[in-house]
Formats: sequence, C-alpha cells, structure tokens
Amino acid sequence: MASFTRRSALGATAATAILALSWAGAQAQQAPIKVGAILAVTGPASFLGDPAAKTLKLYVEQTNKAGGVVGRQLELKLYDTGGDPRQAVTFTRRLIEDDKVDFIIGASTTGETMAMIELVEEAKIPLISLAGASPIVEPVKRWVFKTPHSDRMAVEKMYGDMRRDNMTKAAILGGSGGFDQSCRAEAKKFAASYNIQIVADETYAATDTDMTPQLTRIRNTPGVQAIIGCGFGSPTVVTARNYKQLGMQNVRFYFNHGVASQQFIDQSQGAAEGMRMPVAALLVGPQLAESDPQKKVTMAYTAAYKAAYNNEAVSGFGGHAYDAFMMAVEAIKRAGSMDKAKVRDQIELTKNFVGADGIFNMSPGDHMGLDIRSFKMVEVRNGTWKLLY
Amino acid sequence: MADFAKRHSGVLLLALFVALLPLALPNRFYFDVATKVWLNAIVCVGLNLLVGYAGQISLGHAGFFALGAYASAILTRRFELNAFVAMGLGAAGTGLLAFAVARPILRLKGHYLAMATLGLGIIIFIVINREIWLTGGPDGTRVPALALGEWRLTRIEDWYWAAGAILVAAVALAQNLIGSGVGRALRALNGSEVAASTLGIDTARYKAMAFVVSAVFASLAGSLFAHVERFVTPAEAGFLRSIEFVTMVVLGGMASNFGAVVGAALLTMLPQLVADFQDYKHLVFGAVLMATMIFLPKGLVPSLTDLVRRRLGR
Amino acid sequence: MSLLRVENLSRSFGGVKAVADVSFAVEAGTVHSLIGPNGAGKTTLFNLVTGVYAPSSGRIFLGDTDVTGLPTAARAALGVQRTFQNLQIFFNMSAVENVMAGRHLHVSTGLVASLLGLPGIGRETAAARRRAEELLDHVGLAEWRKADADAMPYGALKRLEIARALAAEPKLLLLDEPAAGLNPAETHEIDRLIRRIAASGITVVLVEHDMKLVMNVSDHILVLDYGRKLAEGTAAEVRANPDVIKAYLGEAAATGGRGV
Amino acid sequence: MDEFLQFLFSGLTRGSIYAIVGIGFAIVYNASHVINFAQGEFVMIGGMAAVAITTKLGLPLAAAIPLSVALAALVGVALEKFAIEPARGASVVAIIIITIGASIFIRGGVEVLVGKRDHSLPAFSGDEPIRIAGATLQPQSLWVVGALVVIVLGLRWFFGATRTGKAMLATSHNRLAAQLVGIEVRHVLLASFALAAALGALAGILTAPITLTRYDIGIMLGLKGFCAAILGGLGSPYGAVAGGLALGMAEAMTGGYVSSGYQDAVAFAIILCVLFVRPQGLFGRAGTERV
Repeated sequence: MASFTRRSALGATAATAILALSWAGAQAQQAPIKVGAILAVTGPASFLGDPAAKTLKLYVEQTNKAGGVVGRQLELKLYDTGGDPRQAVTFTRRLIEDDKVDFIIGASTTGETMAMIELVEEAKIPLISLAGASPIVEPVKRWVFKTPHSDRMAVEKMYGDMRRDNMTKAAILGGSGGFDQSCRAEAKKFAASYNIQIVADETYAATDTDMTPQLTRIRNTPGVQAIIGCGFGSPTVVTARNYKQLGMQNVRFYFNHGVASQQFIDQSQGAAEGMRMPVAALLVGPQLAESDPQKKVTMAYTAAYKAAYNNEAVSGFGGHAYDAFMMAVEAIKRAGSMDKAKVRDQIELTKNFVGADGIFNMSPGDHMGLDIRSFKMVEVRNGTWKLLY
Repeated sequence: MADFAKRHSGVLLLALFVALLPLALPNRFYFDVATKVWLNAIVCVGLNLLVGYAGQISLGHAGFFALGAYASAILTRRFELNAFVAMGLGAAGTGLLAFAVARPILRLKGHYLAMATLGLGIIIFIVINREIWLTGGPDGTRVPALALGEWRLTRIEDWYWAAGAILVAAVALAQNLIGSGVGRALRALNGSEVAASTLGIDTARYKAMAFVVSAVFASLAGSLFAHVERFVTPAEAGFLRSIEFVTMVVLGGMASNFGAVVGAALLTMLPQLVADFQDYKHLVFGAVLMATMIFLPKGLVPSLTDLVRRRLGR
Repeated sequence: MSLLRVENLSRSFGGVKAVADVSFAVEAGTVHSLIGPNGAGKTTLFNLVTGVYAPSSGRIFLGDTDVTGLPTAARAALGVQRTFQNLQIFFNMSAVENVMAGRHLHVSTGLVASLLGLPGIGRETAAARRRAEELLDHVGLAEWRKADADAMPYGALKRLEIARALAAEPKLLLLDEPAAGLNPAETHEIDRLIRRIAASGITVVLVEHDMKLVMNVSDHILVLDYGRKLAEGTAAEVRANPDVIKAYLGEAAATGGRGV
Repeated sequence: MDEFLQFLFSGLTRGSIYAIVGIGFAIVYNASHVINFAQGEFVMIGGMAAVAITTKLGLPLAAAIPLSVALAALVGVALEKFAIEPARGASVVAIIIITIGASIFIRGGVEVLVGKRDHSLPAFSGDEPIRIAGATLQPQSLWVVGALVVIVLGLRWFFGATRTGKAMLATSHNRLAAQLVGIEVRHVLLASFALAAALGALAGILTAPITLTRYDIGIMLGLKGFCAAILGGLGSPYGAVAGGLALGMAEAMTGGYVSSGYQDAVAFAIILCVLFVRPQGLFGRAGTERV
C-alpha cells in the first residue's frame, strides 16, 4: 500500500494523485480487523495453547506483511486462560465487550469452548474452536465452528484398526476433563457397532503422576487386547511410561489425537514405541505421497513454524490454529468485508479448503467439515510417527 | 440522625462510591470487573471477621465460596429450584458444614490451623472435580440466570447495582457486629485467648461463630457469582483462590472492613491489568504479593490511616 | 462458708510437681496473699483456679460448687477474675475497649441482633462504654481513655488489666504480681487501689513479691515453697513462723526491705 | 499379591518424594518457625535446571545434578535474604503470603526462562523394569528410595557431628540461648533455607525421569510435603519421613483398591483426621501454653 501511495503521488495528473491519496487515506483510517484468541497458553493444557498461540502470532504477522485482508490490517488480541473454563468466559466477555473483536479463535480445550458458546451465540460473533470433542458442533450452533477431527472419528478409526486385527476386547483409560469424558462416552457408544466389548474403564486426574494402580487393574482384567487412551498432556506421557514399566506391550495401546505431538514421543523416552493413534496429516507431512493434496500445505506450515520458532517441532495443535485462521481469512476475503454475519455465512460455505488437518467441506449441518479419510493411522516407531494408512 | 450518619459514615461513603462509580466506567466490561470486585469484597468482609478480627487464619475459604456457587448451579439447573431458594439452601448447607467442623478445626493454632483449613478447601476442590455426574467435573457447569417468576437478572449493569447494594449491606452488618459485644469478644480472643476466656468469653463458641458467618458470606457471594458468570468451574474452590481471598484481606488491611473492600478491588483488577503481558503475569503477581507483605505488613488501609493520623497529629 | 476452697490440689509438668497437694480456703471479703520464691507454684495455682490448666489431682470449689472440671469462661461466669504476671492486654484494642471487653458477661451476645445492630445493642454498648470510662477513672487511667493499648506504658497497663477484671464485676479477684516492675510511688497507688477493691466487697487473692505491700494489705497469708504449702496465717503469724524465716523470709525480714 | 506389591512399590516411590520435601519443611520450620510454601518450587527448580543444563548447555547429567542443587540452594538463600528476613516479626499470615508470593514468582520466572512444556530426564540407570514376584519396579524408584535413606543418614551425621548442624539444632530449641552462646542465628537461617532447597532440588532431579517436570508441578508437591511435615509433627525431619511414607502408601493403596479418583484427597483427609485427634501431629509433643 505504501508503494501504491508513492507511485500515485508521483503520478501524472493532480487529479489522480488527489483521488489516490484520499483513497489511501480512507484505507489508513480504517481500523484493523480484530482477531480474538482464547488459548490455554499456560497450565496443564499449555502444550495445546502454546503452539496455537505461536502459530496465530506468526500468521497474523505474515498476513499483515502481505497487506492484510480486504485492505485492512489484522490485530491479534490473545488471552491466556490457563486452561480454566471460567477464565475463558471472563476473557471472552472482555474480547466481545471491551476489545470488540470481529471473530474469535479458541479455546484450546473442550471444556473452555463449551463454556464460551453461549456468549458468542448471544453476541453473534464467529467462533472457531481448536478443541476436539464432538459436542462442540453437535448439535450445530449457528456461530460455532471447529477445526480438529472429532473424538468420535478418532474412536471409530481405532475400532476399525482393532477389527482389522480381529481384536474384540478393550479397556478405556482416561482423565476426567471434557475432552477425555467425551472420548470415553463415544468409545462406549460405538463399541457395540464395531462388535467390541469394553471390559475395563479407569480414570485418572490431570495432576496424577503415577498410573500404575490404574494400569495394574487393567492388566489384571482377563482378556484385554487393547487399551483406548482418552486424554492429552502429561498424564498420557506418564501412562506410556507406566505401560512399559508394567510390561504390558502384549496389550495394544491406542491413544486418541490429543497426544499428537513429537513432545509426547520424546518425553515417553521410548515407552511410546508401538503405540498407535489417529492423527492429522501434518504430523506425517514428509511421509505423504507427492500427489497428496495436503503435502504442500503441511510442508509449508512446518517450514514456516520451524524457521520462526527455533526449529521447534510442529504439533497437530498448531495445525488446528493454522486451519482456523486461514479458513477465517479466506471467508473474509470471499465476504469482501469484515461483516460478522457475512463472514459466518462464508465460513459455513467453505469448500475444498486444504488445511493441515485435512480437506474441509463445511455445510449448515456440519461445522467441522472433515471426514474420517483425512485421519491417518500412525504407529510410533524409532521415536517418530510411522504412517500406516 | 446526625448520630446515625456519624456512626455509619464509612458505610454511607461506600454507598456513595458505589452509586457514583458507573459515571467513570467506559463500557460493560468494566461493569463486569466492578461487579466481580463487589462479590469478592463480600467474601473478604466475611473472611476479615475471622482472619482480621478473630485472628484465625483460613486457607480454605474458596471451598465455601465454591459450595455456594455449585449449590446454586446444581439446585437451579438440575432440580429447577427457584434461584433464591437455592441460594438460601447453599448458604444454610455451607453454614452447617462450617459449624460441624468449626470446633475441632479451630482448636488448632498457627500453622496447624492453616494446614487444616487448607486441607478442607482442597478436599472440597477434589470432590467437585471428581463427582462429574453432579458437578460436571473439571470443565465446570453452566448456571441459569437469576430469576424470580418472569423476572430475570442478566444485564451486567443491573448486576452491578445488585452486587453493590449487597456489598454495602454486608459491610453494614460487619460494622454492626464489630461494634457489638460479639465483635469485642472476637477482637479480645485475637488479642489474648487466655485473657478472653478469663473474662468469660467462650472462645471456642466465638471462633466458631466467626467461622460460620464468614463461610455463609462466602457461600452467598459464590451463589451470586455463579449467577453473574453463568458458569462455574472447580477452580473457584482451588487453593490459589483461597490464597487470593486471604491476600485481599491482608493486603487491604486486617481488622478493617473497608480494607477488605480495597484489597478485593486491587486483587480483582490486577489479573485484568496484567492480562496483556501474559508471559509475565505470574512474575508480576508473585512480586506484588511479596512486596506488599514486606513493605506494608499491616495492609494498605491501616498503613494509610496511620500516616494520615500522624500528619494530622503533627 | 468459704468463697474459694482448694483441696489436695496437684499439678505436675513432665515429672516436676509445680503444685503438690495444696489445700486452703479463702473467706469472702478478705485479702489473701500467696507468697513464696520464684517457681514456688503461685502462678500455677492461679492457672488452676481459673481453669487455664487442668489439675493432675485434687478439687476446687467456688462456694459449694465443684468447678474442677469447668472451662475457664464458665468459672468467670461464677465470679472469678484475674490479672496476669506476664501482661495479657488486648493490644489490638484501645484502653477503653479493653475494659469494655471485660463487660462481656453483662452484655447480650446474640449473633443476629448484633449483626443487625438493633437499638438495644447500641444502648448496651453505650452503657458499657460509660462504665468502662468510670473504671478507668477509678484505677487512675482517666488520661489514657482513648489511647491504643500498645501505646501505653507498663505501669498503666498493669492497672488497665485490673480495670478490665473489675468490669466483669467479680466476687473473687486474683491479682498476679500487680506491683512487679513498678516504682515505689506506683506501688503505693496499687496498695491503695487494692484496699479500695477489698472495701467494695470483692475478695482479693494476691500474689506479690513486694513484702511491704503484702504485709500491709493482707488479712491472711499462704506461703508456698517448691509447690508445697509451707505455712499460713496472719501477717504476724507468718512472719514469726520459723520455717518461713528459714526458707524464705529470713534475710528479707531481717533487713525489712523487699523480698526475693 | 502381585497387585499389592505393585501398589506398595508405587506408594514407596511417592512416599519417598513427599518425605524429602517434608524434611525441607521441617528444617526451615525448625530454624525460623516459617512454613515455606515455596518448598515445592525447589523440587521444580531442581528438575527444570537439570533439564536446562543437560539440553541447553550439553553437560552430562553427573555435572548437571550438583549444579542444579547448588542453583536451588542459591535461590533458597535469596528467598531468605530478600523476602523472609526483611519481614522479620510479621504475622504468621503475612509470612505465609510472602512464601506463597515467592512460589508464584519463582514459577513465573521459570515459565519465562525455560517455558511451559513438560520436560523429562533420562533414567539414571536405564528403564528396564525389575521384576519381583509378579510386580515390576522402575530402577529409578530405587534411586529415589535410596536417596531418602542417604539423606536420613546424612542428616543424622549433620545434626550430630558438624558445627553447623549442631548450631541449627540449638537454634531450633532456643533461639535466644543459641544467640547468647555465640551462634550466628542469621547464618543458621540462611543455611537451613539452603539445605532445604538443596534437598528439594535433589528430589526434583530424582523424580523427573518418573513423573516428568513442568514449571507448575511445585504446588501439589509442596502441599503434600507440608502434609508430611505436619503429620510428623512439624519440627521433626524424621517425623516428616514417617509422615511422607505413610501418605504415599495411603495414596497408592486408595488408588489401587478404592478409587483412583480420590487418591489426591487421601493425604488431606488423613491430615484432618489426625489433627482432630492429635492437634500437634502424630509425633509432635503437646505443649502447654505459658501464661
């Protein structure tokens, strides 16, 4: 824009110069588009919120450098909830009433998102959640969207994999948060349709640092062939380690996509070997076929993130934020202005948007827009993700 | 009349402040923060009776606050009770619990008392976290709006007035109590427990009284808070929340009802002030706690009144 | 009938007998002194009588009521008041508030009425304040009425404790070394104050090292040594008792000065 | 039976950690009558510093351990010097808030300097589990339990045979008397904070391979350590050891046999019950107030 102004000023006729200047002046006066973000940057869910925050900062900056969206710059208003849904409510209110943002990305966790829904619906502001559980968009809420795959898909993917190897008896091990609970509920609900029997169900607290009591009980349950791990964060690492300590490798361990980060493998220090999980394509970007439509997007995001953040490994959670942000930007461009209702309509009309999580096709009946095909089943091998199918 | 004004000058001043403050509030978000200040202040005025006047520490009052909040949430949402009935039941239940544990707990002194109240608060916190079927677990639960028949209290500006009025009433009650024989008994047992008992003060009874009153204040504030926020999470019962309440009391100034209000105001606003430098917010918060306790151990209001008095005295 | 009767009272701390098998009676309307060297068990005896400590064995009667198992506050309600050797002033209150706290047994303490600040409570508080101010005048602290307790000198605090105890309108007043640390003029004041208190019909039990004061005001003296009763009687009898002279009074009596 | 053994191992490991943290509480309390709510943060500092030193500076673990312990001790000394000492004579509540402020401050500092992620250290001697009668034990657990034994023996020697140790003991019994016989009480206070911090840091390093470490793990560990110390009667390091082990066992058994959801509550429930019956803790002596 600056170059445009300069060129115009040097232009031939005074009339064009004045016209151009006044146009540029009007543009400069236009306030930036305010992007609200509610993320769990600290606290037990910080590994979700931290990469998401970094991703948003990175791409807001990039977008602004490239001239902004519909001629306006972007301004990021980011608040840290520490993972507490009540803080999410407080800060959402602040975003809406004090900062007057145009749309909101977040929150990181299911519980926080569920707490925010009523506020954004009332204020009629588009919200794109980065949390996993299906209740966020089922039933559909007019102003609420989400980018990660749902836990139902994760469960179905795991059950499908079990059936491939003729396994029928599973145990559930998970935490007590909203994401864990939702995953547990879906796992119980869909077990029968895959002919799978749930023979044990154990719970831990997010602060537990020793899962041997729970795992011992599962180990002593006769006939367990697989464990469905519902959870995220440090408890999953401890679980992996205790799983190895108790010598339970003859029972297959599935985790849901809440553990999809290199951090999980590194901190498990070998204990995660052989564990399986459904993940977004981003984590296995280099292993994707050249023909895969997501190849380009995932590689570009990975390169940009690593360059900006000291070679830090990418995680699926940063990918969710990337998809949310980009989808919103595309929608604003299509809407031609930052009119909240129009942008909401355009997000709902998103078709064939290629993101880090998959290819999104939103509709009035589906505010997530992913299907199970874009979920990849991977196994941990030699300290990295091995794409199975 | 003049006598009434003199005796209640502090309360009248507070009422005036509550009445005029909206002129300075730019938008609804600030009304929201001010409402939170009033609610926290109600807790602190009650807690100050126990900690400031009676000299008994409690590191578990967030537990009582959360009990009120969850009682309102659960009774109105699941059992569809009237919000005011739920609030009353919550306060009564919390008061009963406080009464049941008061005597054995308040027999303890110093760090043992700190440990026991802390333990009580944490147990409440853990129960709220674990009984997912009832409380919604770590992710909390939604709370219906405060309603009576057709009438619903939802606008934050209205809440500002409601909470403000209740705070003024709470301060007035606390001022009355402190000016009465009960108040002198509380302060006496703080000054010297043995001397108090030789004067015929049943110290166990008065400690329990302060404990129960403060628990009921906390529970009521918790109920109101739940209806304002329309959402509660177990974090309201957390250890850090308890610490926050005690710090508000100590920061504002122990044994001063108005100090409790000032402390609540400062500490409620602080997280909003530092929200913009989120990376450093813990650093700032910790430093503020340490610095005030080191440099103003008596708290703000008593330190300032001392200063003013010394100036005037000269 | 005696106002206070103590029977075979004993109390030991970790094997050391602070009070051993002590019996005595205090008649109403008298001034009764407990004397003996440091560690003789005088203060422990006060603590036992007021219920601050529980006895290892023995019984305590107020009138014909056995109060051995009663808590401190209940004994206060029966008319026992005391002061402390190590000051137990409410330093978080002003002088007049300290004395008003002493009115505790005579004001209503209903929680609801107090919270609501009902008019009756206000009237009582005003009355309590007037009575407290009178008592401050009575013990000679008129000038300190409005002072914060932590701003008052030691000698004034001694008298403040007495005023506070008097506010409770006791039948029996136990004074634990009221003259300790005071100069002769102040001690003289205390002497007169004790006489005035006794004259108003309050029974006084005094623990004091100042022998001149003790001999001046006491109707009856009990001598303790290592927790045991060594002797008792009038001032003259005790002064003449060979055991007392040998164990304790010897040099003090000889020199006529202050005791140990 | 193998189930019981498994829970026993779990309880022993946790209990040893609580015990070491509890010892820190007891040492500081003895010397200064301060309950240092920042004690849990030393555990965090130990683990996080060892992680930072091994990964960022590339030093071997053997060098990182003493460096981290020394760093924590330094923080402990700084805490005493700049936060506790200036507040001498303040009320119990004020001191409690100061140490809690310090713990939030330390947490915030580590959050900024090292980040918010979980970190972990490699196990000292491999992570091939040891099998005993059907139960399995991580070799690192043996390190933790062993460290506790060494610490207890070390403290016996320290308090029994060294001048500093004896000075600390004397100060805890009677501060004024200690001062009169020429003990520099200020140095004793500094030494006690340093020692407590060092022990906490050691616990943090030992457990990082088992439980992971993060900038905010100190809160819960601190509270559990406080429970252990109270259970043991506050002033007694050996009482804290017994208290810590008892709590660890109770937690593991509750988690295994009763309900895994309520293990965290066990410690606090026990504390309440014990204090109701014995207001001075399990091993504390009942004192009589002098009037």
